[in-house]
Amino acid sequence: MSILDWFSQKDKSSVVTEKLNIPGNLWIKCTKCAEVLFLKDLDLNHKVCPNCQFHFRITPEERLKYIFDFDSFQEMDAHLKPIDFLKFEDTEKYVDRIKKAQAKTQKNDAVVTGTARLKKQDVNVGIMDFAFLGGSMGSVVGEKISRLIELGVENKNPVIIFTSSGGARMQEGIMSLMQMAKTSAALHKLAKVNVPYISVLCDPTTGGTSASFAMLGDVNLAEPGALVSFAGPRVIEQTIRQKLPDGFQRSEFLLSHGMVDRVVQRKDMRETLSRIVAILSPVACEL
Amino acid sequence: MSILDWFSQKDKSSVVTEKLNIPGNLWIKCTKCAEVLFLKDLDLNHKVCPNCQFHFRITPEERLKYIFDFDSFQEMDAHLKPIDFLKFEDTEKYVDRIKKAQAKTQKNDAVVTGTARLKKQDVNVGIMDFAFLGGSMGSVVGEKISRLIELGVENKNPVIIFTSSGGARMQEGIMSLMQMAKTSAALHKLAKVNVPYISVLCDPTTGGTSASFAMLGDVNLAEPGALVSFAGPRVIEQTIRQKLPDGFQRSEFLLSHGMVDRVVQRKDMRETLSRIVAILSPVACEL
Amino acid sequence: MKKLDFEKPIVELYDKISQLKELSKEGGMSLEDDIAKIEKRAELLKKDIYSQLSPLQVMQISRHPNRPDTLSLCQLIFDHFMELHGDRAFKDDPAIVGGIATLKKHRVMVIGHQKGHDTKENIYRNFGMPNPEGYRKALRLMKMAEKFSIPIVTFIDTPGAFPGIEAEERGQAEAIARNLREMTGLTVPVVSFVIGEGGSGGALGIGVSNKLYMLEYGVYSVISPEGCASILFRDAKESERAAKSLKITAKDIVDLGIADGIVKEPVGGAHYSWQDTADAIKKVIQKDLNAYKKTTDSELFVEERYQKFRQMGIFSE
Amino acid sequence: MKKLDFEKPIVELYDKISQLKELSKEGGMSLEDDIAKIEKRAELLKKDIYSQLSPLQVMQISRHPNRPDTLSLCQLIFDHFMELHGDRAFKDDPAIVGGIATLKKHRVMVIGHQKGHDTKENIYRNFGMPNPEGYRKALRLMKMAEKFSIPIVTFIDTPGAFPGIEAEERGQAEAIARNLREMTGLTVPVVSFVIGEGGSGGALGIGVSNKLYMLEYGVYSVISPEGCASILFRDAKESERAAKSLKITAKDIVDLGIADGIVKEPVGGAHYSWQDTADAIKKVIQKDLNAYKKTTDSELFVEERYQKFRQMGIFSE
Ligand SMILES: [Zn+2]
Ligand SMILES: [Zn+2]
Repeated sequence: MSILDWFSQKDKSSVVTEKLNIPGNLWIKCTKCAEVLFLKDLDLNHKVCPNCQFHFRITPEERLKYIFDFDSFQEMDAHLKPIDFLKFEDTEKYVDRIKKAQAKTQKNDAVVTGTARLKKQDVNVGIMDFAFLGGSMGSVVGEKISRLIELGVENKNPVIIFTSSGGARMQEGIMSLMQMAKTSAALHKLAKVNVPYISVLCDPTTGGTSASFAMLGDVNLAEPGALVSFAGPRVIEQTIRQKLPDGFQRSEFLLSHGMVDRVVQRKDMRETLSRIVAILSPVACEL
Repeated sequence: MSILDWFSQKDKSSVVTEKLNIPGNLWIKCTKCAEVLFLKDLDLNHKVCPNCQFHFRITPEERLKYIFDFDSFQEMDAHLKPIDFLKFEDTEKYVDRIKKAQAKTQKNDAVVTGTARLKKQDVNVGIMDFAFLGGSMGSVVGEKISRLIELGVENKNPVIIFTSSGGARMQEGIMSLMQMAKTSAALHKLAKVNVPYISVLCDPTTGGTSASFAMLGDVNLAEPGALVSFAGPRVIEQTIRQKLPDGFQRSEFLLSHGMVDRVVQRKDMRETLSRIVAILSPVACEL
Repeated sequence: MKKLDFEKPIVELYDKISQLKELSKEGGMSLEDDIAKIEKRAELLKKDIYSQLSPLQVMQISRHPNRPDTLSLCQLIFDHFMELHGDRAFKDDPAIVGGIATLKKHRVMVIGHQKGHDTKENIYRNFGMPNPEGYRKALRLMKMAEKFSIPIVTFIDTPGAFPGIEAEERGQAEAIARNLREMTGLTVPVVSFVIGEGGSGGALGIGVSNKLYMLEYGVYSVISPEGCASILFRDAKESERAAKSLKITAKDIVDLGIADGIVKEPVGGAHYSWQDTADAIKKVIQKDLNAYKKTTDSELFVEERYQKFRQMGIFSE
Repeated sequence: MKKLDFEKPIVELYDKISQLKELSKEGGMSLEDDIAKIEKRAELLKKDIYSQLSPLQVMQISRHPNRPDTLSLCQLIFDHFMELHGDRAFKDDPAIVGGIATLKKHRVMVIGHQKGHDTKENIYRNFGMPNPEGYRKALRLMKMAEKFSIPIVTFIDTPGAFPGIEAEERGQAEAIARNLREMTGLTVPVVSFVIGEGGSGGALGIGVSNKLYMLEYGVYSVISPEGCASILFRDAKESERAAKSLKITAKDIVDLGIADGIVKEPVGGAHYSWQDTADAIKKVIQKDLNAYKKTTDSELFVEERYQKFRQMGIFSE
């Protein structure tokens, strides 16, 4: 139910940008305001439309670059790989879907985890990649997130996770559902040792991901305009048989409904995160 | 604000029964359905109208008789007396109001506390008396409730409090407000040692009493039709300038809004309470 | 009682038996031998049919309108049961129920999804699809159980958490997520039963347990086969295929190491005998609670639960 | 800026001074001596008036629309302040705000009622009258502070908790009661300031603290004088009398042992200088946090708070 959406959404409201037919692809059209943007300008502006502030989806690598201290990221568990243990087959074999996604993203699965520094503060970081099968959570994502959190239990450094996921990965069946419990269980261990956990909700975060570690931050931040929901808009529209209001299930909606602490522009994320870490971290802080 | 109501309400919607002009006052008219009832029958029916199930307000003594093991109640702190320390004067001096209430109820203040047995199980019991200045909570009520709860911390027996109160006693000014914090603080101590606390909401429980120990039961029970609120209906009507719907702020309303566990008929109270005590009590129970 | 498609041959046979019996009585003919033969055949057919149900057929049984519901099971299983209501913040959600119970010398906190058996009941119970306040009530009761060292039993039976506007507004995701985290840390044992439909996160929201049992014809799935089919095959009619791929039956769930065992149902399914179903569940509860009673360190319940979920996942390293 | 009735004689004098200064400039006349004299008289008058205000006049100052609000004080007092939002269950209540802050080497969690300064702001802030979700947000932030060992500062400034239908439906009483109980147990120090109006349970709901300070013209009362008068005298115009009886001024609250001290305001009230007011509060916060920093056993914060409230009450035994 929870995952029903991202799949069909991909075509409809995805932020995948429309590249203009100009040699070299140097120009791009904003998904939201249709302004034609110079790709290099967009890059310099953290992939945020200078005209309408639309936040384009970005890769884990870009996020690392924009937010954390230069070259401070040390990846871990990159070698973990998904297995098609159910021999799941729909119009395409799961094993083939994996291969394609790996080729496309140059990653083994939908999350990158490791340690980094944030204005000289040591942190544990996880960043989900929506480009890998819709950021769906299967065994590898669950395992890497859990290990990241357990590292926090051990090294006592704050855990920061950027979520972007359509939910559980149905090709791993019930096992993908259990990743919700597994990651949340890890967060219980982290909470018990009073290590801060900051969840940064990026577009989109839905289904089993939102209903587990994504919503459990001591502080929940969100990028502007991100879709954050349990049930996706399409499922709800089918249930109630009417169109949903504008802005429903977007970051600002969640803010007013008490679910997130702040909606943070991408350009302010580094400053905001480092300040929160400095105040919450049990490690002695130089303010 | 919270106490605004019971005062003016007394005349309007109070359950004080209209005694018919018959020698010996043996007959009484039900406040709700206007049925004429034989007083002795009413007594035998736990002061509940056999026709419409209206629960008449009753004295602490009656409550003890209906619910607890015969003659098992041992009162404590009966000697605590209120003082007019603010020399509070409105149309009548507080000191005179106290005297009148004491003469009327034969009690020093608005709550009776002590130990009792409930189907052979030892419990700590408090019962508020609305007849004493609207069951208002001043220093004596706050102190007696706190001592009762502290006794629970000590003897580990469950604490059961029957509330019936218009809120804080304004003739004791800010000191009456502080009784909310004091009694709630005692409940924090009780919770820390895992001793059960059962709150039984009786008509009416409003203002400072509802916003402190009354709402904090591990289990909250309510008598049918009891008014339970923070702000009284009259204040709310003044705020929104329209009549409130039928049943608003009554026990059944609180049940559907998740505030109480059960609405319990007076005749079932003994059985219900003893069963809850048996299951929750940390003391080994014979079931 | 509603008959499922695959039950029709059996039903026809039993109808014939009834007719024969009628005939035998009325006409004075002695048909006992024939009747006995056909009855035997019917039994065999029944066993045969139920031994090779497709996952989607199992799902139909799990959703049967006459399948026993949580509150009815509570009455049948426990010596006493008293429902407790409310989340203490917003509403009492009729789609999740809970209360305190006794079973011989055991005290128990029971929590479960609640479906109805007819349209009116189902509307009141929202077809067993909880809103956030349902999960919050469940958590309140679980914390109460923990406070007073009362073991917890949960009954899972929901198509999923309700996908509605207000549910989203009040934080459906938050409510489920919080339960997953907080259930992990409970210092009392939690024993769960999928008594019917285990629908995704809405099921798991009261299912982080030390022991999980599947009723024989219960199902547990990350997504409904219909939903899966409409996404992956762009055709809801492919749900038979989806149900197969998803591995949702009791046996699948046990084989994957998610559930600890299967509770046998009466032939034909739990709806043929609520009492037998309740008795079977009762036995398991008693066995587990007796065993857990010997545990003196309550942190072991937490650790057992943590380790159980920690190792769930299949990947290559 | 809105002038209160009793300020009028002072205002008139200052107006005259302005006129004289104007005259002195324009006409080339030397009126300095006269001006100085009148200025001196104005100062004396001001001190005189403000030294013998009636409780109801103090209350007027405490409610002055230009009185500094919580968020403005946060900006003026702390080196950095970052607001955090939401109760994680229903809504972000604009009538109670909170966030993390730093003050020199101290980390602080600040929570306070939030009023507006004009009609639009006041409507958005519901005139500083919280709904249950406001108290629940406050509690969430206090628990967060406790988790990370961050001292808590609260600013009290409310006419009371909102008396509305929805507030009742969502458990206004429950939300306040829970806060009273849970604040008792916080293992971090809590320092509270009544910066304006301390309205009954709605104020106390974030006021169970280790130290309580009254701003000089702040008030704290179990009921508004107007409400009290309309109940006891059946006449809201008797609020002057009610205000006197209720003992609501800073001095009364300290004399009764409820507050630990008074924070001086600029002559005329906090609205004459937000900065001076903020500085005065800041000093107290620093002093207390420095002192509390020496406490190594966090249970002492709980015990201190418990004992403080435990002994409140005057009765004969
Ligand atoms: Zn744009
Ligand atoms: Zn009647």
